[in-house]
Amino acid sequence: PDKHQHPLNHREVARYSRQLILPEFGPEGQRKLSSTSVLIVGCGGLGCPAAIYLAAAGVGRLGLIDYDTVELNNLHRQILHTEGRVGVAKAVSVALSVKALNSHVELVPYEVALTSQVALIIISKYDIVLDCTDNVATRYLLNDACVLGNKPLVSGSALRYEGQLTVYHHNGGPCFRCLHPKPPPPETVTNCSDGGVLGVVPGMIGCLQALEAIKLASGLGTPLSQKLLLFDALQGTFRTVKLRGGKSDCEVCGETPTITKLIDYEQFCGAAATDKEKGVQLL
Amino acid sequence: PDKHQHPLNHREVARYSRQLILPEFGPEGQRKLSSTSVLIVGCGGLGCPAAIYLAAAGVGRLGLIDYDTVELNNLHRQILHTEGRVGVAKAVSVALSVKALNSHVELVPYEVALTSQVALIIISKYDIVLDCTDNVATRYLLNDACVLGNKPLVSGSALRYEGQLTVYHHNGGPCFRCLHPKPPPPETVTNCSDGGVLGVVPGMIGCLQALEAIKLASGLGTPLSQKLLLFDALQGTFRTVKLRGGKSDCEVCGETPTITKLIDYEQFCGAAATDKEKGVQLL
Amino acid sequence: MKVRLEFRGGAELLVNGVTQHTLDLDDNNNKWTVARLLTWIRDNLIQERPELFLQGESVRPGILVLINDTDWELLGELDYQLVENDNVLFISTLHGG
Amino acid sequence: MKVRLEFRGGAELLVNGVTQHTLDLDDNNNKWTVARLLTWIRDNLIQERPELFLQGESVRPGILVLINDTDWELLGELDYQLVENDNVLFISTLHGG
Ligand SMILES: [Zn+2]
Ligand SMILES: [Zn+2]
Repeated sequence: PDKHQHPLNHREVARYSRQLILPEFGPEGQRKLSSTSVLIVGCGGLGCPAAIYLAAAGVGRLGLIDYDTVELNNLHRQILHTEGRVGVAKAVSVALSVKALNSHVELVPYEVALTSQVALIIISKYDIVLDCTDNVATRYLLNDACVLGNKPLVSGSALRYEGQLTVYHHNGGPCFRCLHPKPPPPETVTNCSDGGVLGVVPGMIGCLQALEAIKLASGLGTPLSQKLLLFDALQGTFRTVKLRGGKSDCEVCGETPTITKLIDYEQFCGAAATDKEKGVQLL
Repeated sequence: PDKHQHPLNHREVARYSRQLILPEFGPEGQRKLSSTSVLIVGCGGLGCPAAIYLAAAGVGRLGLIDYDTVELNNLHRQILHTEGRVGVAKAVSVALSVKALNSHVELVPYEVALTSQVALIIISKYDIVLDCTDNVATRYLLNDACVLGNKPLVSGSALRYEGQLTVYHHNGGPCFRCLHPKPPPPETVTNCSDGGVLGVVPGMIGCLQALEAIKLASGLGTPLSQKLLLFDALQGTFRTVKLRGGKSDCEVCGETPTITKLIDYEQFCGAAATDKEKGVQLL
Repeated sequence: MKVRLEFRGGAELLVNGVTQHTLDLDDNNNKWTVARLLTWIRDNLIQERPELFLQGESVRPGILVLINDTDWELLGELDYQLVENDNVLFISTLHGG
Repeated sequence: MKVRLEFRGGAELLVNGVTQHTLDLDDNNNKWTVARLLTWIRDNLIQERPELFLQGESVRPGILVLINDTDWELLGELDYQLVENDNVLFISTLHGG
């Protein structure tokens, strides 16, 4: 049976009534959302708001990947964790908070690092992927995996007082590698541990990632493909810039790709796939 | 002793380390934030994200006003409530979630409707007020109370796929009444119960309200005074428009104010101070 | 003279749900003030209940008018004279939360 | 010829933390391509470690160049000829989360 066609049950009508009366969304949007699965990679500053708003809206299945455990210094921005869960796996902690809000979302916590060994298998089980990670190596890995697995990638990032957001590999738009064929020099990359971040900045960007995923799932509005949103918290300004389309000579999404399976991204980037330490020059 | 001067203790340094390393924020910003009290009026779609991000950042005291109890149809956007707390007072529910994240914030839940009788007394205890309400009468009441009590008012609103944000009564900027000397005809006002709202829209605006409060408290950046931010979720666009300054002939914040104490706002607006029903013509 | 109109925040419901309108106003004889534009909108774009857009000569309470993203109150309100490529935004103030 | 430069996302750290720069470029003799501008920036604005801005003739990996809010890749990259009032934004791609 086509999952899009099932009538909404009484509980769903009651719970989602404020969305169901939106003319462009309606029962059809709700059905589409409830038959969509979203993978959130990274259960930190971006992943927390993204997870809770997707679950609140009634997404069908939510995958939650994080190898890390909750630390006290996460709590200034990672709003689904609690003091009582310091030391608990972040994926589990997010799942607990999400479940308390909406027990009808299927939750799949993965307490693993996203590696080239597991990425394609996990991603194949989801319709939409959110990049809520915090390091360059994982961002290249996730990009290539989404291109190879043909999934749209909603990419958010935040540092200090700034945030960035775009949707990769969707509707003729570029992938991360189209924009950045070569990785940045490791010494130019700053993570939130080293550079700091105002907590509400990933809060904003994570909300926007949830929004873009809802738009992709329900067919509503215009996704942020081939556009990059820049957020400056100090000035309170937002700016959308126009990006190139997918490049025909892109090594992974181009016409004659040379990357046809996942590679060693820590080696490619010369930096570890973690935010724990300053990227180390491995090459 | 000047609360701004106390040295941060070990726990604070550990918890807020990712903010403390922000050059413009630093220990001074953290001290200012921890000696600031913020009143959140409305513990719904806007109040939830605003409360959790302010608490996460380490605001000193958080007042939480809501007369209402949690309903199942709130959970698609009011992310601090839970299925298990349906029927519980919203102010209490938000306080419980906030306390689990940061037990060092002083929380003051008020299970009352904001009325002309209590507004000035409550507001006088806070440095910054957030308008996270859902009806016109309370918005006029809160505006007038903030002008009379001389507090900046961070005003957010959301409906369907759109959100609006501005800071009233700050630094020469207008108050709500400068922009809207007369209330709208009741039949033109739609609330979230009638018009619906995509949950992540108040999510975004509530995050921005927390951000503006943090900026006001810490002196960081440029507050959104005399400017109005317009958010369109379907297009994914943000737009900031320039507003008039405070008007010298404003009835409440002008040079010769005629409103020198709070009035009957339900009568003034011809609409009830609730989102439960369509505004009723009382006049 | 080309002028762009936008209706947002619910004000678009007064004009059949269409948020953007491009007008080509004949300006051979008379200047186009915002006052004249409002009357034109009432007569040509508003489908029903024009009192929910205009009250007296001005827009009804609750609608803000922004000309090129600036509050019309800073530009002379009804007396502002439109020029080529002006953008006039009518936005209903939202109250939901 | 007036041109505005902006540095964001951390790229401003290469130019002393100043995010906005207004230049008045002498265009009597030669056209200003972006290639020429990059060299000018390296020689005049970058305080230290110019290799963190330029590598070879182009910007180093990780920095996007937007001319009037459009990806320079759509406009000819290094060969684009600047005109009066152009805005050139250099933005470091963020990776934190
Ligand atoms: Zn590509
Ligand atoms: Zn006023």
